[in-house]
Amino acid sequence: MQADKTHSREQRRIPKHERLSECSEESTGWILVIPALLLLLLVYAYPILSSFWSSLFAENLGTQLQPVFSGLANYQRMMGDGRFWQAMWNTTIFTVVSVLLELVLGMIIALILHRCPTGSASSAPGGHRRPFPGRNLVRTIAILPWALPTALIGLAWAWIFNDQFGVVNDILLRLGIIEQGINWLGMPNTAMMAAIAADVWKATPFISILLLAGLQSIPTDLYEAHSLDGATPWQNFTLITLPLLMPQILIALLFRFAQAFGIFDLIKVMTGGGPGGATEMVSLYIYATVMRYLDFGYGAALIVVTFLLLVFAVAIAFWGLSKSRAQIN
Amino acid sequence: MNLIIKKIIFPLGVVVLIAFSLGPVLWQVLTSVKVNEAIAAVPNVYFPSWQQLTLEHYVELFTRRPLLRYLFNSALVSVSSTLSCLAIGTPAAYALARLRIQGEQIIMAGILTLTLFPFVLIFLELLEIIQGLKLGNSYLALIIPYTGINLPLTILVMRSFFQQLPKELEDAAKVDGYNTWQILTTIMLPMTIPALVTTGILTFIFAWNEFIFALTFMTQETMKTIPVAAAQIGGSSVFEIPYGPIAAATVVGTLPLALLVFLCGRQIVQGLTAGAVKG
Amino acid sequence: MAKVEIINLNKTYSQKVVPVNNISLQVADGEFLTLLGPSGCGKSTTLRMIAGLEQPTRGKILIGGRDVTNLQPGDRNMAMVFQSYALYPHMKVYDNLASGLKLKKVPSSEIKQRIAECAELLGLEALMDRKPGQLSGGQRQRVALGRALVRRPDVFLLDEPLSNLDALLRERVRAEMKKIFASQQVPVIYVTHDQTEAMTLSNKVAVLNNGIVQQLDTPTQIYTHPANKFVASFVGSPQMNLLQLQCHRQAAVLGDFLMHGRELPQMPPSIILGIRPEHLRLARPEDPQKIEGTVDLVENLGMHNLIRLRVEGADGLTLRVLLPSDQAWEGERLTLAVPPDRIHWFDVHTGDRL
Amino acid sequence: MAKVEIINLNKTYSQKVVPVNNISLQVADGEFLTLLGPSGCGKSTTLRMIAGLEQPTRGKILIGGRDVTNLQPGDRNMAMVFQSYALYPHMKVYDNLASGLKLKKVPSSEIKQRIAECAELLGLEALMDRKPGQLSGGQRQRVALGRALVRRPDVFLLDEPLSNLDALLRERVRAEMKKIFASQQVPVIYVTHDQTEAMTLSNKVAVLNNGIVQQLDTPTQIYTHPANKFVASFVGSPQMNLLQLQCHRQAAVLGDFLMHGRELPQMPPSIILGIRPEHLRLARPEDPQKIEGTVDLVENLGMHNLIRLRVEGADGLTLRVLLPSDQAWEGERLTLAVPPDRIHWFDVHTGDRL
Amino acid sequence: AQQQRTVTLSILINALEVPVWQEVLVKKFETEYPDIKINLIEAPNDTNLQEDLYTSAFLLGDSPYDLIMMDVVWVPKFAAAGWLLDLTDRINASNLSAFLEKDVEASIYEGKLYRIPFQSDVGMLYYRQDLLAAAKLNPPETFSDLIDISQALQGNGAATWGYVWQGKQYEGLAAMFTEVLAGFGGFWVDPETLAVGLDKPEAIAAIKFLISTIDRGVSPPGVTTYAEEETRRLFQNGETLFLRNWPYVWSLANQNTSPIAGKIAIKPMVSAPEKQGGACLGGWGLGISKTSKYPEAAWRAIEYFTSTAAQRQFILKTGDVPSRRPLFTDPEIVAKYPHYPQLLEVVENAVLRPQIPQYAQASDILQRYLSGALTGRFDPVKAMKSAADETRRLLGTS
Ligand SMILES: Nc1ncnc2c1ncn2[C@@H]1O[C@H](COP(=O)(O)OP(=O)(O)OP(=O)(O)O)[C@@H](O)[C@H]1O
Ligand SMILES: Nc1ncnc2c1ncn2[C@@H]1O[C@H](COP(=O)(O)OP(=O)(O)OP(=O)(O)O)[C@@H](O)[C@H]1O
Ligand SMILES: [Mg+2]
Ligand SMILES: [Mg+2]
Repeated sequence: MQADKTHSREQRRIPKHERLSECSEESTGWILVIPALLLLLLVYAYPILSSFWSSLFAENLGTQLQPVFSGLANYQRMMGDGRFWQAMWNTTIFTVVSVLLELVLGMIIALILHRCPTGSASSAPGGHRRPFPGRNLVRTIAILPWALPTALIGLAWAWIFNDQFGVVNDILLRLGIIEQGINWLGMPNTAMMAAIAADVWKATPFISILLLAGLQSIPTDLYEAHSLDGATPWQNFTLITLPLLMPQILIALLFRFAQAFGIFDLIKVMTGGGPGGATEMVSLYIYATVMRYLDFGYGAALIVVTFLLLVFAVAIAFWGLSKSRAQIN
Repeated sequence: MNLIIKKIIFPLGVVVLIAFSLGPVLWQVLTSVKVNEAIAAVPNVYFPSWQQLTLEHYVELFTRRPLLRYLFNSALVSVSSTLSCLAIGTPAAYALARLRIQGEQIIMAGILTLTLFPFVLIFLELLEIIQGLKLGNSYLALIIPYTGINLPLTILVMRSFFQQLPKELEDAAKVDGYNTWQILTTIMLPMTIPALVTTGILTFIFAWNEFIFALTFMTQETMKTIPVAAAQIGGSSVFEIPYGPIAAATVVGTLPLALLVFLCGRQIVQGLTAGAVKG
Repeated sequence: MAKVEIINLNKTYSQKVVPVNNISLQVADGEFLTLLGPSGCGKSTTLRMIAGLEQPTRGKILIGGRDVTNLQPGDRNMAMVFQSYALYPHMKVYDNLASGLKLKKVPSSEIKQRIAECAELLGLEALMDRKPGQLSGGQRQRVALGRALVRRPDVFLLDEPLSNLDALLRERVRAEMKKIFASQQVPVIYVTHDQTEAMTLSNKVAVLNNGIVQQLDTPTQIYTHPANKFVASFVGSPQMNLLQLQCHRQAAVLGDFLMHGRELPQMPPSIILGIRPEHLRLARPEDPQKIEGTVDLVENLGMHNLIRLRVEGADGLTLRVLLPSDQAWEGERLTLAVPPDRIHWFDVHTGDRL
Repeated sequence: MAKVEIINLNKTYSQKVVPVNNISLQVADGEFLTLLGPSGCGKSTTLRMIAGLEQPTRGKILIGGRDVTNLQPGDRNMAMVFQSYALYPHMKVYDNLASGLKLKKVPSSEIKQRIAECAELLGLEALMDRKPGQLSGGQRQRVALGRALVRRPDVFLLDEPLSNLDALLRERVRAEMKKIFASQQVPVIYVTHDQTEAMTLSNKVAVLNNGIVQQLDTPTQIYTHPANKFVASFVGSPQMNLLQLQCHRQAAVLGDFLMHGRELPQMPPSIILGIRPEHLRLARPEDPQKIEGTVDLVENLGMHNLIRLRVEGADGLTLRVLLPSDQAWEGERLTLAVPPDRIHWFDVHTGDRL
Repeated sequence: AQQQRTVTLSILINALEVPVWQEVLVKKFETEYPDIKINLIEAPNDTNLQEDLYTSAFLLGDSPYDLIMMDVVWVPKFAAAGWLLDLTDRINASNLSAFLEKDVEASIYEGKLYRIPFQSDVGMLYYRQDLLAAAKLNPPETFSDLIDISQALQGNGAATWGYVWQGKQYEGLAAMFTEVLAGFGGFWVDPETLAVGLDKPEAIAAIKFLISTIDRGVSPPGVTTYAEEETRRLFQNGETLFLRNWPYVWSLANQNTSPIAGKIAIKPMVSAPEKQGGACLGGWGLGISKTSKYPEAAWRAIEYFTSTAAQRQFILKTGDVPSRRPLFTDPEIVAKYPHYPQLLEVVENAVLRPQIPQYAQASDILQRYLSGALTGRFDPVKAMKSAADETRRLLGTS
């Protein structure tokens, strides 16, 4: 790392005209990057900037949907908006708990899908390395939850957690764990638990398939060397797998974090934010503000604040990512 | 210890994993072939009798609506957006991973930031863009946003995999006379197939299942995608949630995805860089 | 205690690819066995099977009498240098060296000390804080070697650990390794392409070809009594002269000369004669057996010249001869002594030593 | 036409790590330059800069008079063998070999033919359909070498292309390479640790240490007239005897003996005397300059024995001597000739040849 | 007619009803008006999604829909946003008076008419006539009757549950609460004065009544998660005595596969003693998009679709509730749906949800606090106070 830095500094010191090859490399680089950047600008930048702009206006049914400049009034209003902060809190809880669960589960599943956590001596007696039978089928099954349409599966989960007809209660009753059906979606805490359960079920495959791809790219001879050194599977995992998988872990975390923070369909269908707003998420609230209350200025302010809070999280994530990058190479 | 893992924990893990993933899915499948009475019966019917089994939900699905058309629309939109996402995102990822670009840090920070933006919140503005470009009710109206929304994921994932490849391979290719584009396509990509397939699968699934955009940007009957069509399935009343037909639609809508994952899953393999470099 | 025995080991990838074919070997404590053989003959595969990284298709591996064929690599307590190094890319050199010791819960002060010793021996002191990606090829190989040497395993497996080092360093490391192995008194199995290494380091050499042991013997034996034509041609550089000749009575006919070697009970109609270039020398008057020829080609090997000699009357047959480099041999006509006790006979069909 | 010139090349990773420090070299068409030097001295880095894979911190590279310092590697038309092979893991051996040719739009029939030739030379025929992952270490190296040899580049850059091959194959490949390079008449820059290789293949040898050229000369010159103590000690195996001695008049004092070498204008108070083990031999009566001593250690190198001789009266000073292996030297008392014309003098402080 | 260009009118119709529309209304209309084509666009099932679809379409200016099929509660919002054409001058008072009074009232915003009622809908109380008769009990009139009867019959095992209602946090909760609130004599928002009545004693009584149904075991705890269908299912399974729901339940519950077919009756929602039981008005009507290019043709289509003849055909097919009063007693219809005269009584007593443009938000506020109070998250009194305050802040009257 140290050497790397000075290295690049050295590069910078080369006089302009001598950096021809670098320039052409750079221009190729730009050619490759620019289409993606343009599309990102089109799809993201305009909406985000327009939100920043609108947040300075009052634009709602009260103003006949005409923008009226209002300065920071929207932000002021937001400070006292208990519903927003409640939603923020709900979202945070939901995000943190479900993403952590998903990460742990996803990692375990990825390791299972990868077949052999130790990577070595995986050969069956009398033969070469052989994937266990039906491994592709298991992979498909493992990713299935992610493949089901959220809107529809939300309904299914609501039905599964139904207090009268739901499978969860039925099974718990049959097993004798509970004596009376639990009103899962009817109580604030259990509703949140149910929502998290559904999300964990649904989104874990996202993490596991990403990590699986990462696992597959770790050279096996590292595991071989390490297990020769006498490493247990757990040591293999912590000393080889984890560090080498860090980029993928961070990416998976980042995306799941973003997705969970923006959770919409599932909650909307499953609980509608209820009971009593206990599962209302930021995106639900913002969506309602914009689409149903037609309170555009205020909605924009909510978007902006949410966005800025998220960017704060990104800063941390990026820091971690760049660190992990230094670790490899 | 190792033997225990191999002989007990691992098979057990597989079984638990299958149960965990498949349980709710099987319940959906079961629901889709149960008659309505059995769906809402108390206690739950796990093993329906012959009288409680029916294919009517499927029949209804296929007879009442142009389901194949919806499937086609979904497939077209998903395939095109996935392909264009990979086509645009992978080169960018490569450039950001390996080519020296001034301001690379800023670009990366920007992409990471965009990643975090819940896309549900930008759909009104996107709608504005779509209308401005007069793309409403054309496949592009979905392909463009899906591509854009999936780009950050593609770029980040592919970039991380590119960074893990041995740099000497590119050096060898450069000396052989490959240009940057050829290095990317003939040397780097084949080695990152697992990552490529993985991102592809994730992108494809996203595009296949996306609901809000598809609902808003496509108003013509012939342009609707599967999830929107599923939302139009009615029960016997406005209030009734038609669990049976919806379950059937879920099954039908997910089957192509499962097939895709099954077929592509083979590509997620190990050791593509084995033997490349020493040291 | 930790004697390694390999019994009828076989590895089959496919019908055609059988890199290890029924190999049996024994390496006792303190013994140093070198596997020698052409590239692709199955040396690494054998080593990997001993380490437990590859499951044998058939056969058994015993360590100290205990059957370890189905034991996990980690339970065999071996140290191995991989031909491909297999350094941990995310760890610094120090941690690469320390990892095996940490896993064995060696106290950290001892780890430090052992690594310091080993680093000194291998000249790695200045590189401790680098990651493998920042090292030169030879430096990586030294780390790989160091990782094995710092351990105190029951068995050492070394797969070409010195191939990327310069002669000087190699010589020094070789000497140090010899000391280390002597002090630890464990079996060492060593793969190398460097015959000097094979000869100077080992107690025993196994020459492999096509996955089959051609000869298992002391280095001197292998050099002086190659078991067959393959071993004869493979061991020794420059290569032994191997000429297929007609026989006449108890001698082979080489051009205008009759070659007598060790007496055979029965001389076949034709035979392969082998003689090492270094055993041919300028004839002195008292030499019993001589040939004459003209110098065809001269190659300077530093200390010696390698000379191709067109033998008189032998119709294109040539002999390689090693002569001092202090003279220009180009185009000269020479008379050489062919010491009969240096001649090897091999069967034309089986290649076996006669 | 494609002469390679390197002018004041420098690569600086950090203040402390300067693997290439002001190197200047020239390699003309048909010339074969070997880079020799200890592990980590900057050989690979130099090669990589010539190939354009590494941007020099300072300095210029010219090919055929054209400044290519800022040219893309692909535009330099060089072929390179990487020390780490860098095979395309997803391509079969055949495609690995063909890739460079396909890019150059060589007609496919010619590609086939060239690859067939090259495969035959390297013994790769049976492996054409394998991927690199299914090859042994030496086979991989051969593919890496083949990939460069099938091209007809303007310059060949070879980074230890034979290190993992057995002696026999190496010898054959070396001979063939020599032919190929001779026929193509392009500059070849070659990195090796094998001194035989350096000596037999090259027209010129550059000995590097710490990123600095120590000597650039013909192999013979380097062997016979090492420019400084480093080169003297580095080139030649076994290593040259280098003894720091007191001077007396025009001679150096080695134990009970006075050593005369080449006359120096002025003898310093102390000096380093160098003599190669192979230049010491058993004294004959007519030899002008002799020493006596007892054999301390004998090492069998196959053809020769390397003997450590404790010189009479020299208080622990020893000399390494190479003597024929047909005799047991253990414990004997020997008288050796020290040919004055074989003695090298080096400055005690600078190490330079005097 | 050939020279005239045919115009095409687009209309968003719930996917479920598209076939009926096509068959009963559109075909005949198109033969009658050959120069007008009707393009039926299928809408998703979920009412909220339909509202969102309209919203995004309108926000972007050119609405792809000419005719707007509107739920009652959307009228003020759509009108305030300026998306609808004023229909006041197109229809005269006498023609208008044939429609249900409440339906018309709900179609007016700030004195202007924006929609013509197409079908009505109203909440009501279903009960198990057979069980009540067997126990020799009269249908309940007051809230306490409801609870007493329930407890009595639950006690003797005739029913598992007494009363089920929609308690999930969604629009249905607000609609249901409107009825209970009216039954206690309270109000939500007065559309004239914008006064908020949610923290008045009547409102507190209303919420406490609902909580008590759960606490006393009359309603299952799960009602706090139920929407219409869950409650209907529980009722139709034969386990429940009373159900608050919309008219659609009638035909489903009387299907021949239903265990309670022929065993049920309806009545207006119960009330506190001396108070009038309220029924929440739902229902759909047609308006014209302001950006429609063919307002005249659109008006002709509305006239046709809401005409007595067309409605009769439609109702006979679907069993929906008519928006024209005479149709409730129309012999043809009564022959098929004998309970319609009874239904009329309920409809006439309907109460409206607040006709304010910010209704959606006001409803969300109420839903949140109601749901919170019902699930024990908030104290009911405090919850209603907060709901009232927030509503006032929303309306700018605090
Ligand atoms: N990325 C890097 N950062 C810092 N130092 C480096 C880096 N890469 C190489 N070096 C150092 O540069 C020096 C020269 O490396 P180079 O690979 O040229 O050596 P070499 O002469 O080829 O050695 P070898 O014979 O071992 O292959 C080495 O000391 C090495 O440690
Ligand atoms: N995965 C594989 N599939 C098929 N053949 C293989 C595979 N791995 C190795 N081989 C073959 O097995 C043979 C033995 O390989 P091994 O690595 O043991 O050779 P080696 O003796 O170590 O050679 P080298 O000196 O070149 O390293 C080789 O011919 C190689 O091509
Ligand atoms: Mg090998
Ligand atoms: Mg090197």
